[in-house]
Amino acid sequence: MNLQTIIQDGALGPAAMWRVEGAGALVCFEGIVRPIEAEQPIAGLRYETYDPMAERELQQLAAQAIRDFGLLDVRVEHSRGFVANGDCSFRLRLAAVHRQEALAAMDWFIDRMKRDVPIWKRPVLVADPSSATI
Amino acid sequence: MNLQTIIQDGALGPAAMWRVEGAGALVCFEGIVRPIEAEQPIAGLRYETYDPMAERELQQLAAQAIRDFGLLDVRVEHSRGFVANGDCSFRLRLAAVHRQEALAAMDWFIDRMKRDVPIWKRPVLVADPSSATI
Amino acid sequence: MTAKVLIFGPFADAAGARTLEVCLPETDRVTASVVMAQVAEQHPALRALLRHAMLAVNCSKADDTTVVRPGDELAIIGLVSGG
Amino acid sequence: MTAKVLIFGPFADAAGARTLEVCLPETDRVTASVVMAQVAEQHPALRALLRHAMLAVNCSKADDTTVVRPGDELAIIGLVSGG
Repeated sequence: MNLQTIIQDGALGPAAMWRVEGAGALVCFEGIVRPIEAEQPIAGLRYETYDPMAERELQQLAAQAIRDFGLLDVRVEHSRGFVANGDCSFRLRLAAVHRQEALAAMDWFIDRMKRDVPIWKRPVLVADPSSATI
Repeated sequence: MNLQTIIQDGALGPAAMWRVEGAGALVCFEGIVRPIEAEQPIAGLRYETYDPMAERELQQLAAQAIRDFGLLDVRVEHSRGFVANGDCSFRLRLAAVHRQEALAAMDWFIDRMKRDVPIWKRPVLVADPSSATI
Repeated sequence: MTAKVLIFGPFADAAGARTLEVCLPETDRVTASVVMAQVAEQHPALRALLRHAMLAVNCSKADDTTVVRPGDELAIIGLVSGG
Repeated sequence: MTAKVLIFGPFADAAGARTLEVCLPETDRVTASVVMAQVAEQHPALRALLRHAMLAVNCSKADDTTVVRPGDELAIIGLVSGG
Protein backbone atom coordinates (compact mmCIF):
# COMPACT_ATOMS: atom_id res chain seq x y z
CA MET A 1 0.00 0.00 0.00
CA ASN A 2 1.37 3.44 -0.92
CA LEU A 3 1.36 5.72 2.05
CA GLN A 4 3.85 7.78 3.98
CA THR A 5 3.45 9.67 7.24
CA ILE A 6 6.03 12.02 8.70
CA ILE A 7 6.04 13.98 11.95
CA GLN A 8 8.90 16.46 11.93
CA ASP A 9 10.25 19.31 14.05
CA GLY A 10 9.17 22.80 13.07
CA ALA A 11 7.44 24.16 9.97
CA LEU A 12 7.11 22.01 6.86
CA GLY A 13 9.19 23.00 3.87
CA PRO A 14 7.85 23.21 0.32
CA ALA A 15 6.18 20.07 -1.00
CA ALA A 16 8.43 17.70 -2.90
CA MET A 17 7.52 16.81 -6.50
CA TRP A 18 5.05 13.97 -6.58
CA ARG A 19 4.10 11.72 -9.47
CA VAL A 20 1.78 8.78 -8.96
CA GLU A 21 1.35 6.17 -11.69
CA GLY A 22 -2.19 6.14 -13.05
CA ALA A 23 -3.41 9.11 -11.00
CA GLY A 24 -5.79 11.59 -12.63
CA ALA A 25 -6.12 13.84 -9.58
CA LEU A 26 -3.57 15.00 -7.04
CA VAL A 27 -5.00 17.03 -4.20
CA CYS A 28 -2.86 18.77 -1.63
CA PHE A 29 -4.10 20.42 1.54
CA GLU A 30 -1.83 22.66 3.58
CA GLY A 31 -2.76 23.90 7.01
CA ILE A 32 -1.14 27.26 7.67
CA VAL A 33 -0.77 28.82 11.13
CA ARG A 34 -2.90 31.95 11.19
CA PRO A 35 -1.78 35.16 12.89
CA ILE A 36 -4.89 35.29 15.11
CA GLU A 37 -6.09 32.62 17.55
CA ALA A 38 -9.16 33.19 19.72
CA GLU A 39 -9.07 36.87 18.71
CA GLN A 40 -5.51 37.39 19.96
CA PRO A 41 -2.48 37.99 17.77
CA ILE A 42 -0.09 35.07 18.05
CA ALA A 43 3.53 34.49 17.09
CA GLY A 44 2.70 30.92 16.19
CA LEU A 45 1.56 27.58 17.52
CA ARG A 46 3.47 24.99 19.46
CA TYR A 47 2.48 21.42 18.64
CA GLU A 48 2.88 18.65 21.13
CA THR A 49 2.67 15.12 19.75
CA TYR A 50 2.43 11.76 21.46
CA ASP A 51 4.81 10.46 18.89
CA PRO A 52 4.60 6.73 18.56
CA MET A 53 0.83 6.84 18.80
CA ALA A 54 0.35 9.88 16.56
CA GLU A 55 2.43 8.23 13.86
CA ARG A 56 0.51 5.01 14.24
CA GLU A 57 -2.89 6.70 14.09
CA LEU A 58 -1.86 8.68 10.99
CA GLN A 59 -0.75 5.45 9.34
CA GLN A 60 -4.05 3.78 10.17
CA LEU A 61 -6.06 6.74 8.86
CA ALA A 62 -4.04 6.78 5.65
CA ALA A 63 -4.54 3.05 5.16
CA GLN A 64 -8.25 3.37 5.78
CA ALA A 65 -8.53 6.31 3.36
CA ILE A 66 -6.85 4.23 0.66
CA ARG A 67 -9.20 1.31 1.29
CA ASP A 68 -12.47 3.19 1.77
CA PHE A 69 -12.03 5.83 -0.95
CA GLY A 70 -10.00 3.78 -3.40
CA LEU A 71 -7.04 6.15 -3.35
CA LEU A 72 -3.74 5.39 -5.05
CA ASP A 73 -1.42 7.08 -2.57
CA VAL A 74 -1.50 9.16 0.61
CA ARG A 75 1.24 11.40 2.03
CA VAL A 76 0.87 13.08 5.42
CA GLU A 77 3.27 15.49 7.07
CA HIS A 78 2.71 17.16 10.45
CA SER A 79 4.84 19.49 12.50
CA ARG A 80 5.95 19.01 16.05
CA GLY A 81 7.11 21.97 18.20
CA PHE A 82 6.93 25.62 17.23
CA VAL A 83 5.54 26.81 13.88
CA ALA A 84 5.42 30.55 13.25
CA ASN A 85 2.31 32.14 11.83
CA GLY A 86 2.27 32.05 8.03
CA ASP A 87 4.13 28.74 8.02
CA CYS A 88 2.79 25.32 7.16
CA SER A 89 2.23 22.82 9.99
CA PHE A 90 0.27 20.14 8.16
CA ARG A 91 0.23 18.80 4.63
CA LEU A 92 -1.99 16.06 3.26
CA ARG A 93 -1.60 14.84 -0.29
CA LEU A 94 -3.94 12.37 -1.91
CA ALA A 95 -3.69 10.73 -5.29
CA ALA A 96 -6.72 9.19 -6.98
CA VAL A 97 -7.92 8.17 -10.39
CA HIS A 98 -10.70 10.79 -10.27
CA ARG A 99 -11.13 13.97 -8.29
CA GLN A 100 -14.37 13.02 -6.49
CA GLU A 101 -12.80 10.37 -4.27
CA ALA A 102 -9.79 12.55 -3.55
CA LEU A 103 -11.89 15.52 -2.41
CA ALA A 104 -14.21 13.34 -0.33
CA ALA A 105 -11.26 11.61 1.32
CA MET A 106 -9.60 14.96 2.08
CA ASP A 107 -12.51 16.17 4.17
CA TRP A 108 -12.90 12.81 5.91
CA PHE A 109 -9.21 12.51 6.73
CA ILE A 110 -8.90 15.94 8.33
CA ASP A 111 -12.02 15.43 10.46
CA ARG A 112 -10.74 12.08 11.66
CA MET A 113 -7.26 13.38 12.28
CA LYS A 114 -8.53 16.12 14.56
CA ARG A 115 -10.53 13.53 16.48
CA ASP A 116 -8.14 10.58 16.60
CA VAL A 117 -4.54 11.67 16.34
CA PRO A 118 -2.89 12.70 19.63
CA ILE A 119 -1.48 16.07 18.63
CA TRP A 120 -2.15 19.16 20.73
CA LYS A 121 -1.57 22.77 19.83
CA ARG A 122 -0.92 25.72 22.07
CA PRO A 123 -0.89 29.35 20.94
CA VAL A 124 2.33 31.26 21.49
CA LEU A 125 1.26 34.82 22.10
CA VAL A 126 3.20 37.66 20.54
CA ALA A 127 3.53 39.36 23.91
CA ASP A 128 4.15 36.24 25.94
CA PRO A 129 6.98 33.99 24.85
CA SER A 130 6.71 32.05 28.12
CA SER A 131 3.59 30.34 26.83
CA ALA A 132 5.88 28.55 24.44
CA THR A 133 6.80 25.96 27.03
CA ILE A 134 4.98 24.22 29.81
CA MET B 1 -9.60 40.91 -5.69
CA ASN B 2 -6.78 38.35 -5.61
CA LEU B 3 -7.02 36.01 -8.53
CA GLN B 4 -4.88 34.90 -11.41
CA THR B 5 -5.71 32.75 -14.41
CA ILE B 6 -3.20 31.44 -16.91
CA ILE B 7 -3.65 29.40 -20.07
CA GLN B 8 -0.29 28.20 -21.32
CA ASP B 9 1.16 25.93 -23.99
CA GLY B 10 1.94 22.37 -22.95
CA ALA B 11 2.16 20.70 -19.56
CA LEU B 12 2.22 22.80 -16.40
CA GLY B 13 5.49 22.92 -14.49
CA PRO B 14 5.76 22.50 -10.73
CA ALA B 15 3.65 24.85 -8.64
CA ALA B 16 5.36 28.04 -7.52
CA MET B 17 5.60 28.80 -3.80
CA TRP B 18 2.47 30.49 -2.58
CA ARG B 19 1.89 32.43 0.62
CA VAL B 20 -1.39 34.21 1.25
CA GLU B 21 -1.72 36.66 4.14
CA GLY B 22 -4.22 35.43 6.74
CA ALA B 23 -4.89 32.07 5.06
CA GLY B 24 -5.33 29.00 7.26
CA ALA B 25 -5.91 26.58 4.40
CA LEU B 26 -4.27 26.27 1.00
CA VAL B 27 -5.76 23.63 -1.24
CA CYS B 28 -4.25 22.64 -4.55
CA PHE B 29 -5.87 20.42 -7.13
CA GLU B 30 -3.86 19.06 -10.05
CA GLY B 31 -5.47 17.29 -12.98
CA ILE B 32 -3.05 14.76 -14.45
CA VAL B 33 -3.44 13.21 -17.90
CA ARG B 34 -4.07 9.51 -17.39
CA PRO B 35 -2.55 6.84 -19.61
CA ILE B 36 -5.93 5.34 -20.51
CA GLU B 37 -8.88 7.15 -22.12
CA ALA B 38 -12.07 5.28 -23.03
CA GLU B 39 -10.21 2.02 -22.40
CA GLN B 40 -7.48 2.80 -24.92
CA PRO B 41 -3.87 3.58 -24.08
CA ILE B 42 -3.07 7.17 -25.02
CA ALA B 43 0.12 9.15 -25.45
CA GLY B 44 -1.61 12.19 -24.03
CA LEU B 45 -4.34 14.73 -24.58
CA ARG B 46 -4.44 17.69 -26.89
CA TYR B 47 -6.34 20.66 -25.48
CA GLU B 48 -8.01 23.17 -27.71
CA THR B 49 -9.00 26.45 -26.09
CA TYR B 50 -11.14 29.32 -27.33
CA ASP B 51 -8.66 31.63 -25.76
CA PRO B 52 -10.14 35.02 -25.07
CA MET B 53 -13.38 33.46 -23.90
CA ALA B 54 -11.76 30.64 -21.87
CA GLU B 55 -9.61 33.17 -20.03
CA ARG B 56 -12.59 35.37 -19.42
CA GLU B 57 -14.76 32.54 -18.13
CA LEU B 58 -11.99 31.36 -15.81
CA GLN B 59 -11.66 34.89 -14.45
CA GLN B 60 -15.38 35.10 -13.85
CA LEU B 61 -15.47 31.71 -12.11
CA ALA B 62 -12.54 32.69 -9.91
CA ALA B 63 -14.20 35.98 -8.97
CA GLN B 64 -17.46 34.22 -8.18
CA ALA B 65 -15.66 31.59 -6.07
CA ILE B 66 -14.01 34.34 -4.04
CA ARG B 67 -17.34 36.09 -3.52
CA ASP B 68 -19.57 33.08 -2.88
CA PHE B 69 -17.18 31.03 -0.73
CA GLY B 70 -15.33 33.88 0.93
CA LEU B 71 -11.94 32.82 -0.42
CA LEU B 72 -8.81 34.91 -0.03
CA ASP B 73 -7.13 34.05 -3.32
CA VAL B 74 -7.59 31.86 -6.39
CA ARG B 75 -4.96 30.71 -8.91
CA VAL B 76 -5.91 28.77 -12.02
CA GLU B 77 -3.58 27.33 -14.64
CA HIS B 78 -4.70 25.32 -17.68
CA SER B 79 -2.77 23.81 -20.55
CA ARG B 80 -3.35 24.41 -24.22
CA GLY B 81 -2.04 21.96 -26.87
CA PHE B 82 -0.44 18.60 -26.17
CA VAL B 83 0.09 17.25 -22.66
CA ALA B 84 1.66 13.78 -22.32
CA ASN B 85 0.16 11.26 -19.95
CA GLY B 86 1.52 11.62 -16.41
CA ASP B 87 1.83 15.38 -16.86
CA CYS B 88 -0.29 18.09 -15.30
CA SER B 89 -2.77 19.96 -17.50
CA PHE B 90 -4.76 21.82 -14.87
CA ARG B 91 -3.97 23.32 -11.49
CA LEU B 92 -6.39 25.10 -9.19
CA ARG B 93 -5.18 26.66 -5.96
CA LEU B 94 -7.49 28.15 -3.38
CA ALA B 95 -6.64 30.04 -0.23
CA ALA B 96 -9.15 30.42 2.58
CA VAL B 97 -9.28 31.18 6.26
CA HIS B 98 -10.69 27.70 6.98
CA ARG B 99 -10.58 24.45 5.08
CA GLN B 100 -14.34 23.95 4.70
CA GLU B 101 -14.86 26.82 2.27
CA ALA B 102 -11.76 25.89 0.30
CA LEU B 103 -12.83 22.27 -0.19
CA ALA B 104 -16.40 23.24 -1.06
CA ALA B 105 -15.18 25.82 -3.57
CA MET B 106 -12.80 23.31 -5.15
CA ASP B 107 -15.58 20.93 -6.08
CA TRP B 108 -17.84 23.74 -7.28
CA PHE B 109 -15.14 25.36 -9.41
CA ILE B 110 -14.17 22.19 -11.26
CA ASP B 111 -17.80 21.32 -12.02
CA ARG B 112 -18.45 24.79 -13.34
CA MET B 113 -15.24 24.86 -15.33
CA LYS B 114 -16.15 21.69 -17.17
CA ARG B 115 -19.53 23.16 -17.99
CA ASP B 116 -18.67 26.77 -18.77
CA VAL B 117 -15.12 27.16 -19.96
CA PRO B 118 -14.57 26.57 -23.69
CA ILE B 119 -11.72 24.07 -23.56
CA TRP B 120 -11.89 20.81 -25.49
CA LYS B 121 -9.70 17.78 -25.16
CA ARG B 122 -8.86 15.13 -27.70
CA PRO B 123 -7.03 11.89 -26.94
CA VAL B 124 -3.79 11.32 -28.80
CA LEU B 125 -3.54 7.58 -29.23
CA VAL B 126 -0.23 5.82 -28.75
CA ALA B 127 -0.56 4.11 -32.12
CA ASP B 128 -1.97 7.07 -34.01
CA PRO B 129 -0.02 10.30 -33.85
CA SER B 130 -2.19 11.71 -36.65
CA SER B 131 -5.03 12.21 -34.19
CA ALA B 132 -2.91 14.92 -32.66
CA THR B 133 -4.10 17.46 -35.23
CA ILE B 134 -7.34 18.11 -36.98
CA MET C 1 -25.34 39.28 -44.33
CA THR C 2 -22.77 36.50 -44.16
CA ALA C 3 -21.26 35.80 -40.77
CA LYS C 4 -18.20 33.83 -39.73
CA VAL C 5 -18.68 31.44 -36.81
CA LEU C 6 -15.70 29.95 -34.95
CA ILE C 7 -15.94 26.26 -34.10
CA PHE C 8 -13.75 23.98 -32.01
CA GLY C 9 -13.23 20.41 -30.88
CA PRO C 10 -15.88 17.97 -32.06
CA PHE C 11 -17.66 20.74 -34.01
CA ALA C 12 -14.52 21.40 -36.03
CA ASP C 13 -14.06 17.66 -36.56
CA ALA C 14 -17.62 17.22 -37.82
CA ALA C 15 -17.41 20.23 -40.15
CA GLY C 16 -13.84 19.56 -41.30
CA ALA C 17 -13.09 23.25 -40.70
CA ARG C 18 -12.43 25.71 -37.90
CA THR C 19 -14.71 28.42 -39.23
CA LEU C 20 -18.20 28.28 -40.69
CA GLU C 21 -19.71 30.73 -43.14
CA VAL C 22 -23.38 31.32 -42.41
CA CYS C 23 -25.83 33.39 -44.45
CA LEU C 24 -28.14 35.33 -42.18
CA PRO C 25 -31.49 36.94 -43.09
CA GLU C 26 -31.34 40.62 -44.03
CA THR C 27 -33.42 41.89 -41.14
CA ASP C 28 -32.38 44.54 -38.63
CA ARG C 29 -32.70 42.15 -35.71
CA VAL C 30 -30.77 38.89 -35.96
CA THR C 31 -30.73 36.97 -32.69
CA ALA C 32 -28.49 34.18 -31.43
CA SER C 33 -31.30 31.67 -31.92
CA VAL C 34 -31.60 32.72 -35.59
CA VAL C 35 -27.87 32.20 -36.03
CA MET C 36 -27.98 28.74 -34.45
CA ALA C 37 -30.97 27.75 -36.58
CA GLN C 38 -29.16 28.89 -39.72
CA VAL C 39 -26.01 26.99 -38.76
CA ALA C 40 -28.07 23.80 -38.37
CA GLU C 41 -29.87 24.49 -41.67
CA GLN C 42 -26.72 25.21 -43.67
CA HIS C 43 -24.38 22.67 -42.00
CA PRO C 44 -26.29 19.42 -41.61
CA ALA C 45 -23.18 17.55 -40.40
CA LEU C 46 -23.31 19.58 -37.19
CA ARG C 47 -26.97 19.06 -36.37
CA ALA C 48 -26.55 16.28 -33.79
CA LEU C 49 -23.82 18.18 -31.94
CA LEU C 50 -25.73 21.46 -31.98
CA ARG C 51 -28.34 20.04 -29.63
CA HIS C 52 -25.75 20.41 -26.85
CA ALA C 53 -24.30 23.71 -27.96
CA MET C 54 -24.83 27.43 -27.63
CA LEU C 55 -23.63 30.58 -29.30
CA ALA C 56 -21.07 32.89 -27.77
CA VAL C 57 -21.16 36.51 -28.93
CA ASN C 58 -18.00 38.49 -28.33
CA CYS C 59 -16.81 35.85 -25.85
CA SER C 60 -19.99 35.91 -23.78
CA LYS C 61 -22.64 33.24 -23.71
CA ALA C 62 -25.67 34.40 -25.60
CA ASP C 63 -29.26 33.62 -24.77
CA ASP C 64 -31.88 33.16 -27.49
CA THR C 65 -32.72 36.83 -27.64
CA THR C 66 -29.17 38.21 -27.75
CA VAL C 67 -28.91 40.43 -30.83
CA VAL C 68 -26.05 39.76 -33.23
CA ARG C 69 -24.53 42.70 -35.10
CA PRO C 70 -22.10 42.83 -38.03
CA GLY C 71 -18.55 42.55 -36.75
CA ASP C 72 -19.47 40.56 -33.62
CA GLU C 73 -17.22 37.59 -32.91
CA LEU C 74 -19.41 34.48 -33.02
CA ALA C 75 -18.40 31.03 -31.72
CA ILE C 76 -20.16 27.77 -31.01
CA ILE C 77 -19.55 26.50 -27.52
CA GLY C 78 -20.44 23.04 -26.25
CA LEU C 79 -22.74 22.97 -23.26
CA VAL C 80 -20.26 20.58 -21.72
CA SER C 81 -16.85 21.22 -23.16
CA GLY C 82 -15.33 18.60 -20.88
CA GLY C 83 -12.05 20.30 -20.05
CA MET D 1 0.72 -1.53 41.72
CA THR D 2 1.75 2.00 40.82
CA ALA D 3 1.46 2.96 37.17
CA LYS D 4 2.89 5.87 35.21
CA VAL D 5 0.48 7.65 32.88
CA LEU D 6 1.72 10.02 30.17
CA ILE D 7 -0.20 13.26 29.78
CA PHE D 8 -0.03 16.05 27.21
CA GLY D 9 -1.38 19.44 26.25
CA PRO D 10 -4.11 20.75 28.55
CA PHE D 11 -3.81 17.67 30.79
CA ALA D 12 -0.15 18.42 31.42
CA ASP D 13 -0.98 22.09 32.03
CA ALA D 14 -3.68 21.24 34.56
CA ALA D 15 -1.48 18.72 36.39
CA GLY D 16 1.70 20.79 36.16
CA ALA D 17 3.52 17.65 35.03
CA ARG D 18 3.97 15.41 32.01
CA THR D 19 3.59 12.14 33.87
CA LEU D 20 1.14 11.05 36.55
CA GLU D 21 1.73 8.41 39.18
CA VAL D 22 -1.41 6.41 39.86
CA CYS D 23 -1.90 3.72 42.49
CA LEU D 24 -3.98 0.86 41.13
CA PRO D 25 -5.82 -1.82 43.10
CA GLU D 26 -3.94 -5.09 43.61
CA THR D 27 -6.31 -7.29 41.62
CA ASP D 28 -5.37 -9.53 38.72
CA ARG D 29 -7.68 -7.66 36.32
CA VAL D 30 -7.20 -3.91 36.09
CA THR D 31 -9.14 -2.37 33.21
CA ALA D 32 -8.78 0.96 31.44
CA SER D 33 -11.93 2.23 33.16
CA VAL D 34 -10.37 1.43 36.55
CA VAL D 35 -7.25 3.38 35.59
CA MET D 36 -9.27 6.38 34.46
CA ALA D 37 -11.38 6.32 37.65
CA GLN D 38 -8.22 6.21 39.76
CA VAL D 39 -6.66 9.10 37.82
CA ALA D 40 -9.75 11.21 38.52
CA GLU D 41 -9.75 10.14 42.18
CA GLN D 42 -6.07 10.85 42.78
CA HIS D 43 -5.71 13.95 40.56
CA PRO D 44 -8.72 16.18 41.18
CA ALA D 45 -7.27 18.99 39.03
CA LEU D 46 -7.82 16.82 35.95
CA ARG D 47 -11.41 15.82 36.61
CA ALA D 48 -13.09 18.35 34.32
CA LEU D 49 -10.76 17.51 31.44
CA LEU D 50 -11.10 13.76 31.94
CA ARG D 51 -14.72 13.87 30.85
CA HIS D 52 -13.46 14.33 27.30
CA ALA D 53 -10.55 11.93 27.48
CA MET D 54 -9.71 8.28 27.09
CA LEU D 55 -6.87 5.96 27.92
CA ALA D 56 -4.40 4.70 25.35
CA VAL D 57 -2.65 1.43 26.17
CA ASN D 58 0.54 0.76 24.25
CA CYS D 59 -0.41 3.46 21.72
CA SER D 60 -3.86 2.02 21.02
CA LYS D 61 -7.14 3.47 22.17
CA ALA D 62 -8.52 1.38 24.98
CA ASP D 63 -12.16 0.67 25.62
CA ASP D 64 -13.51 0.31 29.16
CA THR D 65 -12.77 -3.40 29.30
CA THR D 66 -9.21 -3.29 27.96
CA VAL D 67 -6.98 -5.00 30.52
CA VAL D 68 -3.91 -3.10 31.70
CA ARG D 69 -0.80 -5.09 32.64
CA PRO D 70 2.40 -4.04 34.40
CA GLY D 71 4.80 -2.54 31.88
CA ASP D 72 2.08 -1.30 29.52
CA GLU D 73 2.58 2.26 28.25
CA LEU D 74 -0.40 4.29 29.43
CA ALA D 75 -1.36 7.73 28.16
CA ILE D 76 -4.36 10.01 28.41
CA ILE D 77 -5.66 11.15 25.06
CA GLY D 78 -8.21 13.91 24.47
CA LEU D 79 -11.32 12.85 22.61
CA VAL D 80 -10.72 15.88 20.43
CA SER D 81 -7.06 16.71 20.42
CA GLY D 82 -7.65 19.52 17.90
CA GLY D 83 -4.54 19.16 15.77
